[in-house]
Amino acid sequence: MKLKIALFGIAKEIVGSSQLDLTAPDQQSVTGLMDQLRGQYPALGELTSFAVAVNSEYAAADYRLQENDEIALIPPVSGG
Amino acid sequence: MKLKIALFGIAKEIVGSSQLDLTAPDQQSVTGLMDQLRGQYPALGELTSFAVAVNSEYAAADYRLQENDEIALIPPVSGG
Amino acid sequence: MHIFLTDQPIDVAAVLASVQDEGAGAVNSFIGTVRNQSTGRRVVRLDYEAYDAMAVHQMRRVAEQAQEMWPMLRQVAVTHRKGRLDIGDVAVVVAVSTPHRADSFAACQFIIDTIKQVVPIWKKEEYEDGSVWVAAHP
Amino acid sequence: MHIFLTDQPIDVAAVLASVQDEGAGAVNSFIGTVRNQSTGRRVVRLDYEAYDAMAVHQMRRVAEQAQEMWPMLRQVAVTHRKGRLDIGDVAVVVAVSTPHRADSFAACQFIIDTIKQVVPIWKKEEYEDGSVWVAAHP
Repeated sequence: MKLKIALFGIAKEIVGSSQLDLTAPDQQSVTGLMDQLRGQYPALGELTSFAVAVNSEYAAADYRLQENDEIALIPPVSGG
Repeated sequence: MKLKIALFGIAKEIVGSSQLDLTAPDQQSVTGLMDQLRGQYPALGELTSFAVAVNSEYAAADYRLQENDEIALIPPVSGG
Repeated sequence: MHIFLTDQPIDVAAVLASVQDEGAGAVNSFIGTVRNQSTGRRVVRLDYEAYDAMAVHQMRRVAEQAQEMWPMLRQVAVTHRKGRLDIGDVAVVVAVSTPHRADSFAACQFIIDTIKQVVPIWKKEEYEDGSVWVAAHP
Repeated sequence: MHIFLTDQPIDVAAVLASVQDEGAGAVNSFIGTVRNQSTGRRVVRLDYEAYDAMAVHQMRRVAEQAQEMWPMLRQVAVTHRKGRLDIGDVAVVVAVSTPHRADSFAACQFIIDTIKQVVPIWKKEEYEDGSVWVAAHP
């Protein structure tokens, strides 16, 4: 399936774009997606942490992604 | 010696004046003054607490009062 | 240190502005306002009486004590109102600035808690059918 | 509940006014401002980037969580700035009102602490000789 992933902050700088189009296995898990991303962009693995958000909520590691999910990569937040 | 005691809040209401002129033994202690006041105005003894201030500081029980001290009776405070 | 006792309405924004500091990333403030009820009784207004000179002196002492306990404190402001206040009026504002936020909460809370214990200000609550000097009797 | 994300300067007085409540005697507020230094380096300005929809959603969730934890909470306001900020600019304001003061401190501190953990906003500190995404690297 095809996924669109929104990127912010340092993740946007690492990838060089505010959106990443990615082909992933059907029913890819959040963990699987994170492995895929780290494989493609090793610099993501050097961050303090990163999370995946689906439809404005932090997604559990075993959540199975769907093609119409609004997916975002969340590098370490630093608001406030 | 002669003491002038400033009164506030409910103490002012109990005494019926914002200042009390009192004759006290020389070197009267703060505790002694408080006993004197409670004797003269029993309603002061019914308050949750009261304190004596000398020159804008809370006075210790054994402090010996002097005629030129700025003395005030401090009923339970409730600012804020 | 900005310590005031006033019988005029408190300009909260001005108090907050007075603790702004380029080295301080955190400002915590506490605002005490007049509630419309107290221990179940409807309050119509309040009268605050103060022993002016001692009240200002004691507020200053509390602020100094906070600066000893939190040496990183940048600015402290305390403004207390006196006189007649209506429901919703601001009775007291405490504001502090610190480099980091946890200190700002702790110092501000210490200051307002201690002010309520030591500053000679007395509040009389006026109800529809009487009035009471708060905390005077057990 | 008053939750905003804005690229305009925050009107602190308006945020405080939005939590005023005649049944609440206590207002606690936290204001986060841009410091002129960070871990010893001189900061010249900041850029805040936000994932807008999720940021607002998460700020709202934090406020709701606070209302569950402190059922006496009357009003909650959170306004976060984004975009370019200069030294001294207000980045975030949290304000809460409660009947009694201890709850106002606890709820306000919970909200700002949790916001800093979960809200998708990223801060890039600009120095004279470079820039860093705060907290990105160990």
